[in-house]
Amino acid sequence: MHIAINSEPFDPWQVLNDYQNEKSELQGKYGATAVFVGTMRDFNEGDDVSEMFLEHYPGMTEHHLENICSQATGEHQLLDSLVVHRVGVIQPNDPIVLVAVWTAHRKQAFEACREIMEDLKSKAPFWKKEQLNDGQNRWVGKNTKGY
Amino acid sequence: MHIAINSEPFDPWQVLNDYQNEKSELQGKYGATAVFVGTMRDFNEGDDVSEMFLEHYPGMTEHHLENICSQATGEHQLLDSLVVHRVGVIQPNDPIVLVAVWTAHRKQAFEACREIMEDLKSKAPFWKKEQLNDGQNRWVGKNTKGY
Amino acid sequence: MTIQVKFFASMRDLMGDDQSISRDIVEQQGIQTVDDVWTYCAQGKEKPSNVLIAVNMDYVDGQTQVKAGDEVAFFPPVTGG
Amino acid sequence: MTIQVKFFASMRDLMGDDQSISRDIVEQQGIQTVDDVWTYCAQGKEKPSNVLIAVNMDYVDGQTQVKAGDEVAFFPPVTGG
Repeated sequence: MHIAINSEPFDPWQVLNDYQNEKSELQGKYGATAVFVGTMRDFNEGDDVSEMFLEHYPGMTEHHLENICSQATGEHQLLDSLVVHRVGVIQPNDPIVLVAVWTAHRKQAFEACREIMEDLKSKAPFWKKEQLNDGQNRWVGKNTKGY
Repeated sequence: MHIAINSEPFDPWQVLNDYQNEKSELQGKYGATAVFVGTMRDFNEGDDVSEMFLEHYPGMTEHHLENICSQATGEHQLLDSLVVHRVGVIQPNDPIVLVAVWTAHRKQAFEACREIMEDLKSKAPFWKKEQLNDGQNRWVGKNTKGY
Repeated sequence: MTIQVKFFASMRDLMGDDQSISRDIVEQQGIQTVDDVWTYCAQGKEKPSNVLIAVNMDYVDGQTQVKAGDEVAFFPPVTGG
Repeated sequence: MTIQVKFFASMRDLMGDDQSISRDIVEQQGIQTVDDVWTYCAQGKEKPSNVLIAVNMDYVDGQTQVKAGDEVAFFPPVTGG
């Protein structure tokens, strides 16, 4: 299980490649990997968005991401899990969040990946402020429903 | 939408990286990417498996994978989808299948990725023959349930 | 004109011809349906209840009519992914 | 001993102090609950109905008791991911 808060851009495929290569003890044991990547769009709620600022609560964010992954590990027999989340100034097309889980069977992987992502969306203390093309900026009020 | 049947090993993270980099028209438009990777384990149904042979029905396999992705594209407003599947002789820890979808919102991505995978498991003509450590080999009788 | 018949995986093993996955049968032998194709090829072997059938790469059932030029395939439940 | 109070995102903007996300308040001022902390800090501003509250980084409600050394945080609905 690994949790990371990144203030610099990250490449989710490179992160996954590096993480999996380090986990030699997993080799041959996992049959399923489910991954979600959230990426910044250049539009939201009908407006063009030029940039975003992502704030978090250092300490509490990591604490809750660890809780979320620990709970999913128990419920879905995860062999491993990984969450990476960007903070700071973010540009369109930048990856914002990566969630990955490794399991023996696909049912657990699909369900755990989605649950971790929904828990992150509803519980992990992150806040987005959008900079619009017209120069205005605004806090995003709430996340869209995931189910 | 891209479908590939590979008789050689592939690296799913490299494939995703290359595919996404080529799709400049998607940049800034997708907010969600859901990915599933199925990987060969070194055990199945209580036995150690040393190697696997994956047979397919050339033509019909591609035809059905295209149907499956087209249907998901319409139902879940996919911006893009990618399926790669290995055939031939496969070693433990080799990736067998990669399914990836790109959408504006996460709900569609999670649902489409899982549906494509379940449809692939139940409809796409592939068959696995396992070589056990004791020298025996056997056709896998049926896939496990995904829900 | 002929009908091309293919067997895959354990269905090919069942047919006892491990090397050939494809055989052509000539049309004029009273073969009207997919089940007739099975009967013609199977030399008395019963069709397994879980067999899957495709004509021209689409799934069909045993009562489906076949015609010259068709490709008929018999195979077990699929186990990909 | 003090209680450390933090405001995040739009809740910090609401408090009218854009630069500071943290302030310490001394204990001995009749502050017993999280709601008392809000009242002390908010200078008459009503607590928004959708505010989220954490004490020592765990979610709590406004009636939760606070003690010296606690870290109390107020923030709007989270919007990460």
